[in-house]
Amino acid sequence: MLRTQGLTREFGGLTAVDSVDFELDTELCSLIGPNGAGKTTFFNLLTGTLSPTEGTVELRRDGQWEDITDASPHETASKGLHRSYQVTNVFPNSTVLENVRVAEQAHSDAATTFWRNVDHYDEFTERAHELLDRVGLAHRAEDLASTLSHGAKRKLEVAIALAGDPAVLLLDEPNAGVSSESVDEIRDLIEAVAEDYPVLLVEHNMDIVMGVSDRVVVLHQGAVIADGPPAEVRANPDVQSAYLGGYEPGSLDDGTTTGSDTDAGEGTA
Amino acid sequence: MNSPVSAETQMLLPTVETMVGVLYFGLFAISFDFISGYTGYLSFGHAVFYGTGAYAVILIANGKMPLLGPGTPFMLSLLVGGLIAIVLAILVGLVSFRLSGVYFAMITLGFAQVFYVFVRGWDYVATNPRDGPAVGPSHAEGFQIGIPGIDQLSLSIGVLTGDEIALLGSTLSGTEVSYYMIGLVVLACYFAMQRIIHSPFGRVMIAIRENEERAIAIGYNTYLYKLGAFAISGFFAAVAGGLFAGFKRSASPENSFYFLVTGDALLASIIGGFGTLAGSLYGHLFDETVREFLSKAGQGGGLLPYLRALLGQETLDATLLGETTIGGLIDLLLNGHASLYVGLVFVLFVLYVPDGLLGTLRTRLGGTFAEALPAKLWGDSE
Amino acid sequence: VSDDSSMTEQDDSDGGTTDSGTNGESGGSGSAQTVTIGVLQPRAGDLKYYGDQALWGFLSGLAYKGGTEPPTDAGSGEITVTAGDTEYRLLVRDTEFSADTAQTAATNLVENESVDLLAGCTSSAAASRVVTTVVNQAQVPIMLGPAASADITSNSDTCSDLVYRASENTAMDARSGGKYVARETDVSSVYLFGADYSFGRAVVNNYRDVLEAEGVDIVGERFVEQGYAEWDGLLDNAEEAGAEGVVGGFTVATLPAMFNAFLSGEYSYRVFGGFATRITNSVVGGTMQSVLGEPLTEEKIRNSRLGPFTTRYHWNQYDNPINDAFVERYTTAYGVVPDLFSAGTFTGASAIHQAIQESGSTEGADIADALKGMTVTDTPKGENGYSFQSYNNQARSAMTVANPIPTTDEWADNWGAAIMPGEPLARISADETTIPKDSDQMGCSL
Amino acid sequence: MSLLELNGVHTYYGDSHILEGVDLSVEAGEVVALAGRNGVGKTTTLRTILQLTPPREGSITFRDESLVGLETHEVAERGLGWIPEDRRMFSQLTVEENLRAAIPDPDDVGDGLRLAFESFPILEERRGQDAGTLSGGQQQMLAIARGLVGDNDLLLVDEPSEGLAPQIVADVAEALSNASEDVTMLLVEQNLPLALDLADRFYILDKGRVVDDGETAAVTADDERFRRYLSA
Amino acid sequence: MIVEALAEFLTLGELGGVIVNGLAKSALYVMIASGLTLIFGLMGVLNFAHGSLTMVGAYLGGLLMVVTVTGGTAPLTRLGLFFVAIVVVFALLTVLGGAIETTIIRPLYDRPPIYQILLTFGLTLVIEELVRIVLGVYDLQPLSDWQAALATKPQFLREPVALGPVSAGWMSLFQILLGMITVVGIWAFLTKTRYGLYIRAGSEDAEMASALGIDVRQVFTVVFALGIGLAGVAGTLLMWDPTWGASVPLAAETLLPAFIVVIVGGLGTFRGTVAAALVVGMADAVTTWWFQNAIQFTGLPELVLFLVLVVTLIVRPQGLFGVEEVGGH
Ligand SMILES: Nc1ncnc2c1ncn2[C@@H]1O[C@H](COP(=O)(O)OP(=O)(O)OP(=O)(O)O)[C@@H](O)[C@H]1O
Ligand SMILES: Nc1ncnc2c1ncn2[C@@H]1O[C@H](COP(=O)(O)OP(=O)(O)OP(=O)(O)O)[C@@H](O)[C@H]1O
Ligand SMILES: CC(C)C[C@H](N)C(=O)O
Ligand SMILES: [Mg+2]
Ligand SMILES: [Mg+2]
Repeated sequence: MLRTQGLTREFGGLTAVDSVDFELDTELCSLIGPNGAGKTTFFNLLTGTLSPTEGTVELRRDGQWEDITDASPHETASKGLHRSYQVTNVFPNSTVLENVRVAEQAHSDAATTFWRNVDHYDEFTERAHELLDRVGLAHRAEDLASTLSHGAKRKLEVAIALAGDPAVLLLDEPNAGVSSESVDEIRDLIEAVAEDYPVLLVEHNMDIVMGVSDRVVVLHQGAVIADGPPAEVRANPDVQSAYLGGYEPGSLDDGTTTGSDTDAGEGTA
Repeated sequence: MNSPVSAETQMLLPTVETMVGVLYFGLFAISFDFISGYTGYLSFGHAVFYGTGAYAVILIANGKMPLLGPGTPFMLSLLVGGLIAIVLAILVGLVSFRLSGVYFAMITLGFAQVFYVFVRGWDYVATNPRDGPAVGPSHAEGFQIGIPGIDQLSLSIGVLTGDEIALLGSTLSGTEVSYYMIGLVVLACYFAMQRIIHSPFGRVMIAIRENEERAIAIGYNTYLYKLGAFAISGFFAAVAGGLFAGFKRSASPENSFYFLVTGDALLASIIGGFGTLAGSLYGHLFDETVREFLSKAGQGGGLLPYLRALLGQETLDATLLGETTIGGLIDLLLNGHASLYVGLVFVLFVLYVPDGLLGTLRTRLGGTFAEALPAKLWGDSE
Repeated sequence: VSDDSSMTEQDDSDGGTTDSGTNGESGGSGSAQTVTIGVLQPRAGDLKYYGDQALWGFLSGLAYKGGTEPPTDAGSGEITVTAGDTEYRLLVRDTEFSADTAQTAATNLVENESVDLLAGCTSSAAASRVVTTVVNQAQVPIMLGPAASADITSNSDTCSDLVYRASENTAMDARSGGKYVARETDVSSVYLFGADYSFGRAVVNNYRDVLEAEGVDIVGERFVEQGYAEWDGLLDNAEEAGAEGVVGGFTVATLPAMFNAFLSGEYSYRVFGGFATRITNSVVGGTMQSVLGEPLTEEKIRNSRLGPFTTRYHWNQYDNPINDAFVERYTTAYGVVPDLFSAGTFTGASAIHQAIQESGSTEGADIADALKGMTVTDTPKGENGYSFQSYNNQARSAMTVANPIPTTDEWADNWGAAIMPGEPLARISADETTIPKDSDQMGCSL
Repeated sequence: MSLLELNGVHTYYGDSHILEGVDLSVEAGEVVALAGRNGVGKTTTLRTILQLTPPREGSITFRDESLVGLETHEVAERGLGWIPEDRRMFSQLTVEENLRAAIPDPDDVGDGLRLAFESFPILEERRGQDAGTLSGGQQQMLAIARGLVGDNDLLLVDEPSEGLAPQIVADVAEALSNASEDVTMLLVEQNLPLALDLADRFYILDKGRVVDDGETAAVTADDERFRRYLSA
Repeated sequence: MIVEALAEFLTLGELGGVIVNGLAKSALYVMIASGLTLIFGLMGVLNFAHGSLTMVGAYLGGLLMVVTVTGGTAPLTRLGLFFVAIVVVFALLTVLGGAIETTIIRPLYDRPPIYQILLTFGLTLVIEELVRIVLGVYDLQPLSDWQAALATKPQFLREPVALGPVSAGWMSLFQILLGMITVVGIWAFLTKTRYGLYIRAGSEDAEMASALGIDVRQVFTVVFALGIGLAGVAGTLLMWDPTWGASVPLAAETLLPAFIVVIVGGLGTFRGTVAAALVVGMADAVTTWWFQNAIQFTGLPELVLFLVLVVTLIVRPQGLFGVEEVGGH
């Protein structure tokens, strides 16, 4: 569905994404890696928010690979690459419903119509209601988005990304800051949408990653260091040392963990 | 005429002429609000479109517009002015919409001032371009609003050139006819803009104001939407300018292209309620009423003549301190100093009626979703 | 042309306050008449002073005709003056020195107050705007002044049988001052500066025409913004261009900076032009004091190469009973002496009254008819001092040329500036001051 | 007497009633966790203590002194620090300047920076970088460091592990744990095992009220008490 | 014609003169804009009243000079008094600025910037009319420069000085000196003092800064007050410059250039403001030369000012030294 070749992005002297070759099929693939590994940057490259220093991004549409490396964010979005943001990024003074409705509308030709009342387009409103239902925000439809709690906003993020029948879904930490009860809801939600769409998920919650993914890719210092089924990746020693070898309940008391070495090498290139 | 009651009403109420000004300038303020209040891009050089419309009408009437003779119907001149403004808006917008926030405001201001300086020095538009053009003898008759070609459906505007008509036993003066005819055009333009705001296109404009990055990420080419909205708003600003020139029969760089003209529109939208469209008109009405009330020096109404009449000559001549008389003091504080009080009113407004007239009214009435929206501009600052 | 001046004497007893006026003898009908005149002058703000002088001159003219003291309560609003059997209702409106405001006010006067006549405008921009958009549209005549751009009465767009101007204009400045400099001094090359709007352009155009006709080289010409202040470079350029004289067509907004730079630098040319209002005199006088040092002496001023200047009118230049009465009453009423605007507007008022007497009508059109070609009897420049040229309705009158001198003690109180115009160096007779009918600069032939 | 005590605190955002009478107390030296599902008012509680969103009713005392009505900076001067949930970097200031801004006494700058860099070496590497260009996790670390260097007596910590990679969570946990030896903490944390591990006591917030509390030693993360309030 | 002019322009004498002139103008621009930059860049408040406060500063400074200087005052004493006037005006306007901030600006921080524009715009109207009223009472012509104030300038500042082949005015050199003092002072304050750090932190996230114990309100009051004080200092300096001078229109004349300088430099960067003032000052000097010597278009210098703005923003949308939006997280 989506593939990159030699995708690289540098910030000054820092290589945030380092010649990544990656291909996403019709699957739920998780992208994990330490903080600052380049996950969000990778997303920004895919969607055209940032342009790569080198490399290409291609999207498969109607059986054809299409180069979208230089496409702008709105172009990638209209080609079906939808994303949610790591930090909540909604339309704050619009209602929750309007947030989703306007996203839905983006994927039709009606958006440029300026002589007809919006109420004429019931289908967008209906679809928006369905999506809110799906993420469990139906009861807040008429509230302003700015009045939602953090967790609720995350759900709204996902609903906006779902609008307009995406070809690929890119979810950047949809669970960040979501309480455990909602984590389950969102996890269910992710699994459900993965039935319908290819999903690329950035996530730090290993329970979810290991639980839902078909495949896990690990990014470290901008480069892919592992790629495979969850169990295999979990067992990979590189991944262990670079990423997973972290906090275990109870470890604080005996003071065995030291975090400093794992992060020390990051990003000094 | 001389009853005390009439003195008070005269003092308070704006004249019909002022009201005509409220209409066409109100339209300009509405067009300003259309782009600035709904997309959040402050079009600080908006006056350039207003000026374009005004100059177009006068140049056409003076036979100075290529291809168009002095006999060109006014309605067509308005349209021509609007179209020129659209072209201008697109040219300016192509560059300016790469910027946002204050930078956008400043670059549009910069462009407008370049045009202002240019028009002020362009001999072609008037013998003394700095003083601005006026409709010359080649077009002595009034400009007609209505359906071009059909005299029965057209009426002339202008204080001195407007048609007088008899209606239901009373006569409407040229100014009053202008009021209704210009009102019709303004109303039509207002409804057109209102309709656009409530269309899918309009919702994208609001989405841009709320969070442009996200609007892009869900697939809108916001650049084009902004350009479109800018062009539309430029068109209506030019129509407003054309109405102004058609009614006044003159224009000057200072009252059309100058950045303070945009400033007045900004004041109007703020007082009326930013992002409320119609509010801008009320805002301007308020502004004008206050100014007129405070600055009418001898035109029969206003506070100063009223006070003079009320206090009588004896009181006025009474001395206060040293040589100052009460009359002198009133004159010192009021005569020609309307700005002082207008300024005070604005300060109080900003402090105590921040949502503007219409915005506050809507909040009070518990506005619906669409009505609650505009209360805020540019989102919360984080 | 004109026959009687006796009218002014007749109504002394009326005292100008009676409004019934049933005792008017001259009309014969026995009923008093009222004329409503809309007066447009800056009445507040930065240029109120110009408006004061212009309005006071106008009021003095009417009062003189009525044999009364000029009214002092001349703010804005309504003023009534009675002269003979005619009651003048003056509706005074503030123009703020702006064309827009003037247009609005004039429109309003014509439409809502049905004035018979308009009078005034100090800004040339305002004057031509009012003529184009109001006078011609509404067919209400105007007695224009003191707006000085010659263009208004020499350009076919604005000149008409509804537009009269008693006040002196820029062409008259040029034709007297310019000619004098060309003929009586050794200046043979001139650099012209002007403010970039109607008035400044008019000054430069007129000086250019006159000086070229006199065989003087125009070595340069430059328009600058009103209030321009970076004069060093420009004055250097004039020096380099070999100018022996420099003319500045500016108002008080620009002159101080120009004179300041001129006086501070060491330039070999002299600056001449129009000797302007009291306010300009006081600013320039102040500048001279600070640059040349106090006390000012005639010699210091002469060495500064400032002048000679053409003067349209100044209180101390005319010695005749009308002027004496004018200066005295004016000074008593307003506490200052009249200045270069005052004679023109005085004459405008005087002419209007004369026209009403002659035509026996208060209709605007009749007054205009009567003004056509009129020689005005009572003027500060003497009896029959002004006469309207029938080809453009601009009044011609004599002009003078004078040097500035330190203000004498006699006038210190009522002039209030450090310098004042001295005795005239020359007087230019009326028929030499205006643009002749057959000149190619005269675009008006009525 | 408790270090911090809240009694019957009611807080509103505009018309919406968020805290409906919160009572809680924190003793000097402890770490107290505040748990609850999304939107129950945990963040609001912290903001209310700091007087960023002042309460409409109820009392808040710190060392027996009422905080209600004080300005936020006055609250901070009394020794309360805040590690907010969305990091709140001064994004155009460098990492070092962010830290300096948090150290009130110029004489303590050296010690403060040393403490911060020891806890998070990456910050030392990036000390000259604008904070806005750090990755999400790096920013979180900086936010925590900023809370630690302020020499506070009570730290209000809002979801410190949000968005952090597991091994960074460990770093954070350790840093907090080390810090808790000197400083009292009120901790909002979704990661229950971590919260229970760090804290001595816990409160559970639901619909703007404290509905349960207890010693962490006595419970586990899947305890019925949490299930009831934290799960659907 | 143009070629000739170009040849003349490039002679050492002319070019040198233009450069000195440009530096002097830059110094004035930096003075006019620095207060605005502080307030605008750090607090996000667009202070439309900046120009009118500059104008008030010009009149206050002028008043102090006119009252203290007599015809016989020696040049150096005049210069000394001038510096005293600067200090006094700075103090007075700082107090005024503090009062304005605490009474009417403070309630507006939570609102979108547009309200600050409107409020300060209203303030401008009030200040200007008040000044007009006062001037009316004392019969000073508000439109043209206040000559009495100009006259307090020591004679030597009116005189030219030869720097090799270049002839410049002492006034220009004096202005350049004052401009440099201002720039160094502000820069040191912002980067070398704790208070500067607090100002920058508080302007980015007031809530967070206050939670770190920074009294953000006080910081803002101080910034605003200092900004206004600087406006007053600029006014005092302009009072002696014949190109500007104390007059009511000074308010409008300084406001637009000040905005242009701030924007061209890039919001919130003082470094940018200094650079922009140099660019704008030089552009002004160069076009003034061309206007005076070759090109007969009255609006030229003004036009160029706005062209500098437009062109800069086209080439560098964030201004010379502005930061690009930080993307990503
Ligand atoms: N605009 C920028 N300028 C400079 N450096 C940047 C910029 N954006 C990101 N970086 C750097 O690039 C690296 C990768 O950042 P990125 O945001 O992609 O990490 P991430 O994997 O999403 O981390 P996290 O899990 O913490 O969100 C980081 O070291 C970050 O500091
Ligand atoms: N600025 C605001 N205006 C109105 N309501 C708000 C505002 N901020 C938060 N709320 C509401 O207050 C309630 C409590 O929010 P708070 O942020 O305190 O929750 P929380 O417990 O921290 O949740 P989370 O775990 O999601 O961070 C929520 O219902 C939220 O919608
Ligand atoms: C000073 C005056 C001669 C000005 C002149 N009246 C003008 O037209 O502007
Ligand atoms: Mg990330
Ligand atoms: Mg929270």
